[in-house]
Order: sequence, then structure tokens, then C-alpha cells
Amino acid sequence: MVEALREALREEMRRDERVILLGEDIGVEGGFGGAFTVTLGLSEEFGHRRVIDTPISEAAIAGVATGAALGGLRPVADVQYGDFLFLAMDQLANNAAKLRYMSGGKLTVPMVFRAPVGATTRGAQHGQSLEAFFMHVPGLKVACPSNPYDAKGLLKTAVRDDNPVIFFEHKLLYGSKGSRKEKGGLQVLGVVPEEEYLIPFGQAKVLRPGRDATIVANLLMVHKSMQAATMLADDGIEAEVIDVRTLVPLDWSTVFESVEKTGKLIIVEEDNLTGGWGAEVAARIADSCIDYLDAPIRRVAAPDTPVPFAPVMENFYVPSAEKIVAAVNAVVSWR
Amino acid sequence: MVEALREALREEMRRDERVILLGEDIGVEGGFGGAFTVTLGLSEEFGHRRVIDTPISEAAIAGVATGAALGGLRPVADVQYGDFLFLAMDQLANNAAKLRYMSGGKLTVPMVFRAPVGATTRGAQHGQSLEAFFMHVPGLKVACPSNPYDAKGLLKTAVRDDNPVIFFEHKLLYGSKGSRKEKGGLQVLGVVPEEEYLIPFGQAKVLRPGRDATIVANLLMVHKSMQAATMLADDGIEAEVIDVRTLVPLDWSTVFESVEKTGKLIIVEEDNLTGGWGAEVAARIADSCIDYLDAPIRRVAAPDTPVPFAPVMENFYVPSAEKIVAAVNAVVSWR
Amino acid sequence: MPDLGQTVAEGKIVRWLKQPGDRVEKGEPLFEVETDKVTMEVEAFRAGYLHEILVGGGEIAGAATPIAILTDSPNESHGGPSSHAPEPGFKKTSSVTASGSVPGVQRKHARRRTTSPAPERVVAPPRSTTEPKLTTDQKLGMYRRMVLCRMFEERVYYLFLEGRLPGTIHQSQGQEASAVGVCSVLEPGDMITSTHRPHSHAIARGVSVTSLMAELFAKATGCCRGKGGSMHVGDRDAGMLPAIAIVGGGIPLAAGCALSFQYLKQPNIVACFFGEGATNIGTFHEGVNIAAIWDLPVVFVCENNRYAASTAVEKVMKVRRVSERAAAYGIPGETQDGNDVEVVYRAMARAAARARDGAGPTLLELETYRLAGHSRSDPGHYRAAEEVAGWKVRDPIAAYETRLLAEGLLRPKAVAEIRSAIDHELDEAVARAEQGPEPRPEDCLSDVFSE
Amino acid sequence: MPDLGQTVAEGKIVRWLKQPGDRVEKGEPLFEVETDKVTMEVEAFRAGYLHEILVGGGEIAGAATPIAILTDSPNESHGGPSSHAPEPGFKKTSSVTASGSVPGVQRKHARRRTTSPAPERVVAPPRSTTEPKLTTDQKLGMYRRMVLCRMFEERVYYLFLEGRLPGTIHQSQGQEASAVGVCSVLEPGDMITSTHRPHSHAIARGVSVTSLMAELFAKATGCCRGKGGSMHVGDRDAGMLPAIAIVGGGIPLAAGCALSFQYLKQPNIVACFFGEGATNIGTFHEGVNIAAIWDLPVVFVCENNRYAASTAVEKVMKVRRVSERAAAYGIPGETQDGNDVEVVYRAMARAAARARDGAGPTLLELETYRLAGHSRSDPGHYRAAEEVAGWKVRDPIAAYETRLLAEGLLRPKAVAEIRSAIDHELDEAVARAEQGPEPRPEDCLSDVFSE
Repeated sequence: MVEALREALREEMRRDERVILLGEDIGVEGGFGGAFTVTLGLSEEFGHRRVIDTPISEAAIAGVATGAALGGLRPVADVQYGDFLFLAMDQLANNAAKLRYMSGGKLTVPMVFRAPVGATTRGAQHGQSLEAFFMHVPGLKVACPSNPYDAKGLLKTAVRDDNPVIFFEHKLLYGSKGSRKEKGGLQVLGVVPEEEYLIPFGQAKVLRPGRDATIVANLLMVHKSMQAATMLADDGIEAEVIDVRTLVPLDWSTVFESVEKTGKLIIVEEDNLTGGWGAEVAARIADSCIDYLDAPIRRVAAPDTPVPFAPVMENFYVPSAEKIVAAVNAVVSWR
Repeated sequence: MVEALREALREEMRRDERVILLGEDIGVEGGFGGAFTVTLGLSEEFGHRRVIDTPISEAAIAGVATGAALGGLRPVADVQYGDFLFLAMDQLANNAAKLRYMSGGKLTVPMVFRAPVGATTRGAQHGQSLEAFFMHVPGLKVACPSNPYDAKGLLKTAVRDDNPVIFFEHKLLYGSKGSRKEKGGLQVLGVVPEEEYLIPFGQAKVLRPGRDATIVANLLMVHKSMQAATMLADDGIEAEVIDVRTLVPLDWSTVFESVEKTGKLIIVEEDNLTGGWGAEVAARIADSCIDYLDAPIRRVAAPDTPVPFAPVMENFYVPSAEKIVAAVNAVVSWR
Repeated sequence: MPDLGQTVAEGKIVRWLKQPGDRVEKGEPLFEVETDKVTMEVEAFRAGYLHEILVGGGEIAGAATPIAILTDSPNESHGGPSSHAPEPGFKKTSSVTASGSVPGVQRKHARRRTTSPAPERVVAPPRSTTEPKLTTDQKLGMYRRMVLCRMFEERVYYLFLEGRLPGTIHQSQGQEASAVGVCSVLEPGDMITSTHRPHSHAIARGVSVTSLMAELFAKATGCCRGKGGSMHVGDRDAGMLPAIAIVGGGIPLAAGCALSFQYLKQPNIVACFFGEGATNIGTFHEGVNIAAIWDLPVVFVCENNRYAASTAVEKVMKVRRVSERAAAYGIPGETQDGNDVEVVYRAMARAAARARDGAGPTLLELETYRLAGHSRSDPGHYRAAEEVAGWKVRDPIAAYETRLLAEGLLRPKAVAEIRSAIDHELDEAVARAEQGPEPRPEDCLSDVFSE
Repeated sequence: MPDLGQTVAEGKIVRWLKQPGDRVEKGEPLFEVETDKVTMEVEAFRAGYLHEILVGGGEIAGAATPIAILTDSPNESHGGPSSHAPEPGFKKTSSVTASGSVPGVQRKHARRRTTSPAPERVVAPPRSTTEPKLTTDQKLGMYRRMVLCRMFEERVYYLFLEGRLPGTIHQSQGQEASAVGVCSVLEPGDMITSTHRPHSHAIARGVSVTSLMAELFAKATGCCRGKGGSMHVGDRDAGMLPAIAIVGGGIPLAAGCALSFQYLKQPNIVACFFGEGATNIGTFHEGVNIAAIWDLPVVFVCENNRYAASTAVEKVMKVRRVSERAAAYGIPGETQDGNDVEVVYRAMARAAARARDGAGPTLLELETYRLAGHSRSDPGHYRAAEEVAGWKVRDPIAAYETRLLAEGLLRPKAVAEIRSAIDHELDEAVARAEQGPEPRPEDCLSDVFSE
């Protein structure tokens, strides 16, 4: 996925001179290309004028990106770990998200803020999933691709969007090539076309059709859900797996249609259960599809704890295919 | 409510020398006693050693309070407007909430962080409701009293709690006495005993019993819900109104019991709809009480927009009794 | 008083080495001055006779304050009051003053570098090109603009008292010189950022008074279509981003906007307003540092009105001057009298020229005072009555009016005419605001996203 | 080299006013020195003969570096290498060195105040009481502790290579002198805060190596019971809060903890470790400012290892030294050689004494270098090979070992014995960690709240 993201940035930077990158360690000679190598090589092609290494100043990175967007650029900024977004929260939630509104619609804030998420044995401050926090801020769009193809297409769309986009990338989906290999990382297969393509926001993807239950997931959990669906199929249970791809906007009609067909909903997320984005999905279904539901809506999510360090606990913390299978079995066999 | 909160602080400070206050403009001679006069007069009684005026440094206020709590004090810190919590988010979410966990349970962080919320014609950066953000951070408790009696009892409990508590106060509930009178503010009646009492966290309060529908609300929305219930009673609809009082922990059994009785649930919050705390309540009910539900779960919340300035728009933004009545009518007449 | 360095705003005259009547040669030591950094002898930058000492030994003089008068002949008279009242940059010759640009002033111990801790990076402001002589029209324009700011705030104050405006306000009476002096330097295409106290900034920048008033009336015709309100007024086309009401929040935005100017090779700059209280928040530190390391075209304008809400600056900052904080970022910092619009103009002109020349940001501290409370409901009891009274004497508008009258640039009759015209302008703005359409309730839902 | 001021860490010897062999009277100008603040003549603080010039004209000398040797007679030999290798505070007489406490050194232009911008608030450190002579036991203890830090990191490095440890690591080889020098000053009850690179801090503070190793092995016996991991090690009972892995995040915590000491009238202080990269983040600014205005008992220890991950300090900071930033808060700042454990010890002793005396915080910058990469997978290609090689020569442990051997305080045989004993200690720690119980999966759910 690293390569797909890099290609998206490269294409957009070639296409539009106003696209610049801002972040820590993203363009240093002999450096990393950001914490996860996504920007590696881009400063060689575009120079330090467009690939700008910043001090460790997350609030300013977000604020400078916002200001630069107001001034006519299209900045793509990043934090090394999503957990650091809390440092930039004021600039993102109070400024970037609200400036268009506060101006009465006169301004646009075309910026992208990239953030790696997911637990990878780095403990409590380097492993959180934070989608729900930003989904809850009106004025921000939220993307969360599960594979390289989507990552490229969604990132290109994000760069061209006139609104601020928080773009979440899961550390275990970056791919297993290169020095940034993560233990437990997935090398997600799939062809990433070299030519240009865009994936619109707000279009969920049905990855696997099924009549018995609907599984809605994002990021790494899409893969765990697909794994669970395969296991369930062995028992004759056909789960439909939907990758939301973007949380704001969220493709409600695809989810509604699926639940109206299956009557069962399971939401899978790596974020903490209480107040995760899954709660919003459950709430919307409990409002709009109540008559179709014939079982409880189940969420498979991380428990309400910080991310623990020890792998044995982290494995318990991160939803597993087995837990998804159990949840699906419980709702399918309801009553 | 201002007086009740002040009394709670005074009693706790008299009771325990380790309780100190930290915030902007809270103890200045001739000053305000904080943005909403809650701490007025306390520096006279307890001195500037215990009522500490800070610079405008929200992140440091939260971090210093956390550090002081680790060092054995019981700080009560505040921000002038809840919106400024985003500036302190890293210290609250990454440090205060997680230090106990990261230490393997060896540390405690006994601190309270007070924050006024609610729209009061101050526009987008001084009127947000932020409960959902903090409900979603494991390790934080969240309180949100709707009246002076609860405010005093809950704040005293919060001060004695060994965990970090985010304590939300609604600006329109502070009361109409004194110079801080808010247009549209409610003078909530109710006796506040001078003697000591505590209200445990995690105990919701059934303010009005009813058989036809369950309304769950907090803060100002409790009053709008009561108003709606009165209006509904005129049409013969008996709504049960539950004040959650604390969101973490949340008294699920009281809510479950009510929904099992009424079969209908309406959640009322001033926070933005998508990802508000109401989503979590809806999700839990859609999981645990699905068999009792005989209508959609409806949420009456602010729309997914920043807080607008113009009163005519703000009145549209903040849920009204009329909107609550309409939502209840819709579910009661379902099918 | 000569400019003793970027971070030195005032000095104590230890003693005069010459007495009135003495002949002074160019380069001859004239007096000894002590600052918080150094003590040094200062040499005369020209020959002449020491006619009069204005600041005696033991007294403190701010930068840019005349301290003595040199004449060409022993008995020369030095003219009327206008010859030392105006600022040195506008005088032809004879005051020994604060302008470090006067080429003849030399420091005795030149090897000492007393200013920025990274002085080799500090580019000296190209003062000769950046201190244009203000024309009479410009002076009168600044005067009129300050009066407009003041009368707007007064009108708004009464509208609130009458209950005709919703929300809250943070007023800026007393701070007009900093707003107008700074914005008078700006060009079309330049940008300002502002704070929860933005009215004077908006008016100084040229945001239409009609659209401002309409915004305060929460009308659809307001500069933010009723969605922003007092704390978020702005108009990008007029060169002002929506004001950011969270302290310090506009500082990184200003840096970012300046980055876009630099990147797009636009010849523009950003003037970033904030109060002294904002210099204690993280976004100040991060934003100024980034602007410094990238030499961004921005001027950080700190209006030091001595109180963050009710909190006195001394309680929350150990340094005496905000401008001293510039040294932490390796940029020039200076403190100026923020109540003298011409002093502000010239200081801003230098800083703006630096920014436009690619030499990076300046931290410009303007000492001023808010005559009103922090917000609508604040009686300001935390300030001593004598302090408020002392600053009222230094009212920037009254002082400038007196000066312009004395200089003969402003006719007494014109004062009344200007006020009357503004009164009429405000009547009009209020009338149009009141007649303007309300937003519809459901307008609340639009403008969240650009489609 | 004499101490030229709180914020002056080095100076260039412009020229010597005496030549080797010359007789020097007390008070006679000896040499001229230029810093980034001032140029001044420095007078001899005692009479004698200039035996040898160690730092010649045109060369730069750091504070606390011997620059010449004075002897009592013209031909006196000055002993073995130990007579100029050790630091001045530990020498009996004859080096003209950096200790500003040497009473005879006087500055020629004493009226200049070259240090903090608010010098009247800066309390001079009571140096005489705070620079205790280090005993041989203390020196050997610091040496042994540094070797333990290094060997721990090396062991951990290989355990990672072998795939026996989960997670990631940020190692501190090369930074042992700052960790050990600082922590050796601390008393029981004092506290430290640390960063994502905390191993040496923990060991220097006395956190049990067994519990540290067990934590890295993610065992229930770890100092955080397997919940924290490498980036969050700590043990409050040993005087270390859990390390905060978000840059700058520990700084307000340190101030808060110091507030509790001050409030509870405990005689304790906090040593707050962070890197130079952290000085660009808002929490640094806010936290240090608060500590400054409240005179909190904390020492801000900036380990300047020149790179924030891969980003060189020059790219993100315009000032030359982090310690210059202290001036923005009105507190003393100083820069010291962070690779010399005794220099660190003495500087920290002064700062700690200030803090304990109620005189408030100090910003102590320790110049050092991380010999390893930023994290486990970083080969460090952004650093020039010569630079790394240059710093390897300045390895703090090798240098101290050489010095102690030369001073005869450490026997060559003891070096091997110490290493062997530590090896054994680490074997033991690894064995106990491996044998220790895993946490149960569901232990994940506990310790969120205190009941």
C-alpha cells in the first residue's frame, strides 16, 4: 500500500503544482520518507520546496496546512502516528473543519491530513484507531482504505477534494516490502493500475455477497472479516462483507440494502467499542432498518482499554476472525 | 448551578488539603471567578496557593493537573469553554487517561477537568458539546449534570474519584443570577442541601415515569425533554424521561429496563448527530434490547454542522421540545 | 534615543557627558545609557551644539523617544512644539532620537552583540526604503480610520446595551492605533488574521462596515452571512481571514497563508494579530518557529494590552517584554508604543519590508491598553482605577488628534465633520443591517462542505 | 574557560595577552575572549606563571574546558595527564578554567548584563554548596552505571535481532553520560520523566534492570506488567513516571509533579528529560513557562543529540543553542558537554540546588549524540559518516574510562571485572524475564480505572 500511496501523491503533484507535502522526516536525504516510507523519493523528484520537512509541531503542521489551503495551495500533511492527532485536534476540529462554515461558505480548505493507525505492539500511544473522533467533527471528511487499489484512488480523490480530509492508513496494511516491514503486517494482493483512476468518496464496496448476515468493516478489519466469512462459509453461512472505504461521507444506501436483505448486522472495527464509528452505523440501522432486523446488532471492536503492549494482550485487544465468526454465529442463530 | 458547583468545590477543599484548583482567571482579585463565576470567592478563602491562576495554556493546564495528581494532589482544573478541550486533548487522552494503564495499574490520576458546553450565540468555537469525544477515550469518566442538586453531588464524587473525570457543565444551566446571566438560560429550581451528600457515578435518574416511550437525555436536553413530555402528556402519551447524569460509567440497566417496558427509545443530545453519545446508547439498545423494540430508535440531536451564530439558525440547530415531541410521536405511532 | 538593538526597547540615561550649550563633535561620546542588556557610551552622529536635554540622567527613555536637541549654532532656537512632538523619522534633523538608522550613531563597543542570540541570521531592516514619509492624506486617513474604529465600537456597545444585538462582544476601544497603524502598511492581496477581539482589525483592514454591522446583527447580509458572528468576522476578499476566537489559534494559519504567498511567489505578506496572553500558548511557539525557520513573509503583531481577560501579564510571563521571546526563534523582536499610530506605522513598515524582502518574520510588540472590559459583561475591577485613568490620558485617538491639530494638518472644524460623517455612515450601516434579511433557519445546514 | 554567563556555553579565544613563561599578576588581563554575546578581556584570578596554553588564539573553547595552566614557579612541571584532564571543579589549582565560581575572575565591563533578559529575577546558583567534590566511589559508581546502560542497550539490541523481543525500540547508546550524570544528583523521592528513548534514564534512575528487561519481554513481571513496553517504562517507587512516548508530552507532567512537591513542601525535585526536537512543540513552551512563573522545582534536561528522528536540529530551529530559549521564560539556560558525566553532574547539581532552594527551573542543554539509529530499523543514512565517527571518538564511556584509568581511580583489571559482573547481571535479568509469567490475554481488560 505504501507504493500505491506514493504513486497517488506523485501523480497528483505532477498534475497540480499547488499540491505540497508537509510532515516530519518526510523528505530528508538519507531519511525515511516519513515514518512509514510513503514519501520516500518524492523530495528527489519535487524538491524541498514541495516536500517540506517540519519541526515536531503537530498543531502547527495542521494549522499551517490549513492556512496554506486558504491561501490557494492543496497541502497533504501527515503525522507519524495517528495518536499524535490529538496534538493537532484544535487546529483540525476548530479551524480546518469550521472555517468554511464560519465564513458563510466563502472559503474552502482543500487539505489532506494523513495518519497511520492500528495496534502493532508499540503500546498505548502509538497504536490507537481514531476514526470516530474525526467522523464526529462536522466539516471533515474521513477516508480509511483497506487495500492498495483503494488507497491510491481515494487519496487522489482526497487531494482534489475542496474540503479537509482525514486520511487513515493502517500500519499493518502498508505492505511487507522494505525496511518498514511490520510483524503481522499483511501484504494485501491486488493490482494497482499505473494509469490514473479516482475512487469517489461515499461508495462502499461489497467485497463478498451473502444472504445470511451483513458485516461492515474498515481498514485491517476488512481482511479479518473476509477471513471470518471464509470460515463461516465452511459452515454454510454466507456473510456479506462491506468495506465502507470512507466514513464521511458514508454510503448508507449500500449498508441499508444489505441489511434489508440479510436482516442481520455485524460491525467490525479496531477502535474502542464505546463511541466507535460502529455505534453510529448501529444507530442508523436501528433507526432506518428496524423492521428488517431480526437479530441484535453486534459490534466486534476493541475493548474499552488503551492499547496494551504485550502481544498476548494485544491479540486479545484487536478483533480476531474468530471473534467475528462468533458474533455472526450468535446473530444468525438468534431465536 | 454556579452556587452548587462552588459549594461542592468549597466543601471538598475544606475537607481535603490536597484539592487545588487550576485555571484561567479563576482567582484574580476583582476578576470573574472563571469564565462563569464558579470559583468566585474561593481564592479569598483558600488563597492563591490553592486557587491557581494559569497562563492561557490549555495543554499545560491538563498536563500539570495530571502531573500534580500523580504527585499526590487532587487537582480540579478547567477550561473557560469546552471547545478549548481540543487544545488539551493530547494530555487528557494520551496521558491522563492512559497513565494508570501504562503503569500496569500502579498509578492513579485523581483529577477533575471542568468544561462548559452548549450553544449560546457565541458561534462555532464557543458553543460545542463535546461529551462524545471523551466518552470514547478509555480511562476517562464523564459527568454531565442537568441541575444544581446533581451538579453538587456529582462534582464532589468526581473530586474524590481516583480517576480522571471530565465534568461537563451547560452554560444555560449555570443560573440567571449575577453578571454572568445568559440569554435563554434556565434558572433550574430545586433545593440544594447545604449538608454533605454525594451522588455516585453510573446512576441514571428517572425524572418522569411513563409507559409509552423512553427518552434518554443529558444536560440542557433533560429540560427540553421534560418540556416535551409535558406536551406529550396533553395528547395522552406518557414518556419516561431518563437523565443519564454520567456517560462513563453509564447506567445501562436503568435504560434497558425502561426500553424493555416501553419498547421505544428516543435519545436527545445537543451534540452533533453523527458519532454523538446517543449513537452509543442506540447501539447498545439495538444489541441488548432488540426483542423489546417495536419502533425505530430515534435520535434528536444537533445536525452535523458547526454551531451557527445567528439565533435563528442556532434555534434550529439546538434540539427543541417540538422536535422531541415529533420524534416521540413518530415512534409511538410506528406501524 | 538610538535603537540599541532588536530586543532593546528602552534604556536608562545613566549620565550626560555633555551639558546644554556644549559643542559636540561627530563621534564624541554624548551620553551613557544602560539597558537590561548592556551599558554603553553613545556617540554623537553629527556635530553641533547640545541645545536641550529632554531626558535627564537617571531617567528612562523608550526607543524612538527624543532625548535631546542638537542645533547647528550655540543659540539656535528649536522651533515650536511640532519640532519634538512628531516622531524622529519625520523630523528633519535636530533631535538625537531612536532611529538606529541614523548613520552617524556608532556604538562604542561594537564587538558586543547585544541583540538576538543568533545575530548573524538577523537581517537588518532596510529602513531607508521602508520608512516613507507619511503624507498629510495618509495621516488624516489613519486618523479617520481610528475614529471609525472607535465610533463603531461605541455604537456597537450601545446596540448591545439596548439588546439589539445577539451574542457577546469583545471590544477594542483604546487599541485603534495598533490596528490602523499596522493595516495602513498593507497592500491589496496581503492578509490579516485576528482574534476574538477583531472589530478594529476588520475596519482597519477595510472590511466593509456595512457587512460587519450586518454580521453583528446576525443577518444574511453579514460578512459571514450570519454564521460567524462577532468573534469570526472576516472577508478574504478584503484581506482578512475569519477571526479565530481560540487564543493563539490564528498563528499557525497566518504562517500557512504566508507559506502560500512564498510558494506562489506572490509579493504579499500576512499580519498576524494576537494578544500578549497568546504568547503563552503552544500554537504561538510552534507557529512562530515555523515561520522563522522558513523565512515566511509574516509579521507577528502582538497587541500587549497587559491583561489576558483578567490576568495581568506579569503573573503569567517572567520576561518583561513579549518581544524578548523573539530571540528564542532567531528573529527580530521589538517593542513599540502601540498607542502612537505613526510609531506603529513605521515599525510595521520596517517589519513588512523585511517580510516582503524574504528576510522572514518579525515579532512586533505594540504596547497598548483596552479601555473597555474583556467582554461585554466585564467591569474590569481587576485593574486599578489609576492605571485605567493613566491609559485614558494616553488615548491613541485623542493624542493623535492633538498632534495633528498642533501640526496644522487637521483643522478643528474637520474633527467635527469627520465624526459627523462617520456617525452618518454608522447610522446607514445600522439601518441597512436592520433591514437586511435574516438567514433562514435551515441555512444552518449549508456551507459545511464545498460540493 | 571561565563561565561567561548563563547562556554562554563557549567562547573563541581572540588572543592571549601573555605568553608561556610570562609572570601573571592577579587581576592582570590574561586573554581576550569573544562569544556570541560579548567580547571581553579576562583577568587572572591568581598570580603565577603561564606554563602552557591549551587553547590557542583563534580557537574555540567550551565552558568548563581547561584553556591554560598556571604554575607557581616559572619552571614548574604540571604533573601527569590527570592535571588537565579532569574538570576544573575537581582540580586543586592550576588551570584557568570554566568555573565562574572562581572568585578571582572578574569581567572587565561588569555593568554589561549579558545573560537572561530578566536578570533581576535570576537567582545565582549557590555554587559553593552545590558542587560537592565527587568521591572516588561516586565516580566509579557513575562509570559503572554508564556501562550498565550501554551493556543493557547492547543486549537488548541483540535480543531484538534474534527476534526474542516484541515491539520496537529507541536506543540510547552514546547518551549515557547525560542520563547518569543527571540522575546521580537526584535523591530518593525525586522524580524523573522520560521519553520514547527511556532505557538509560530508567537504569540511571535505578529502576530495576530485571523489571525493565521483563517489561521489554512483555512479561507480567515487567515494571509496567507488560502493559507499557519499551516506550513507557517507569516505576514511580524508583522515582520515574512511565515514560511518555509523544514528543514533549512529559514536560507538563513534570511541571505538575513539581507543583505537587512544592505544594506538599516535599524537598524533592523533578528532572524532566527530552530531546532538542521537543523544544519545538507547544507543550515545551507551555510547560516550561508555567514552571518558570511558579518557580517550580524542576530541571528541564534537554539531551540535544542533534537529530529529531532524521531531522537535523539546524533545519528546525534558528537559534544555535536550545539553552537560548530559556531567556523566553526568564530562567537560566546553559549548554554543557553532555558526553562528560562529571560536567553533567556538576551542571545538574547547580540546577538541582536552584530548584530545591525554591529558585525555580533551569533549562540544561546537554550536547550529546545517539550512536544508534532513531529506532530499531533506522540505519541513520541521513548522518555523515565522518560526523558519526567524530562522535564515536567522544564516546562518553570510553572517555571516562580513559580518564579514570589515567587518574588511577580505576584499575585496568576492574574494567573487565565490572563488565563481567554486568554481563552476569544481564544474563540473570534475561533469564528471569524469559522465565517470568506472560500476562493473561484478559489482563488486557484490567487497570483502566482505579476502583
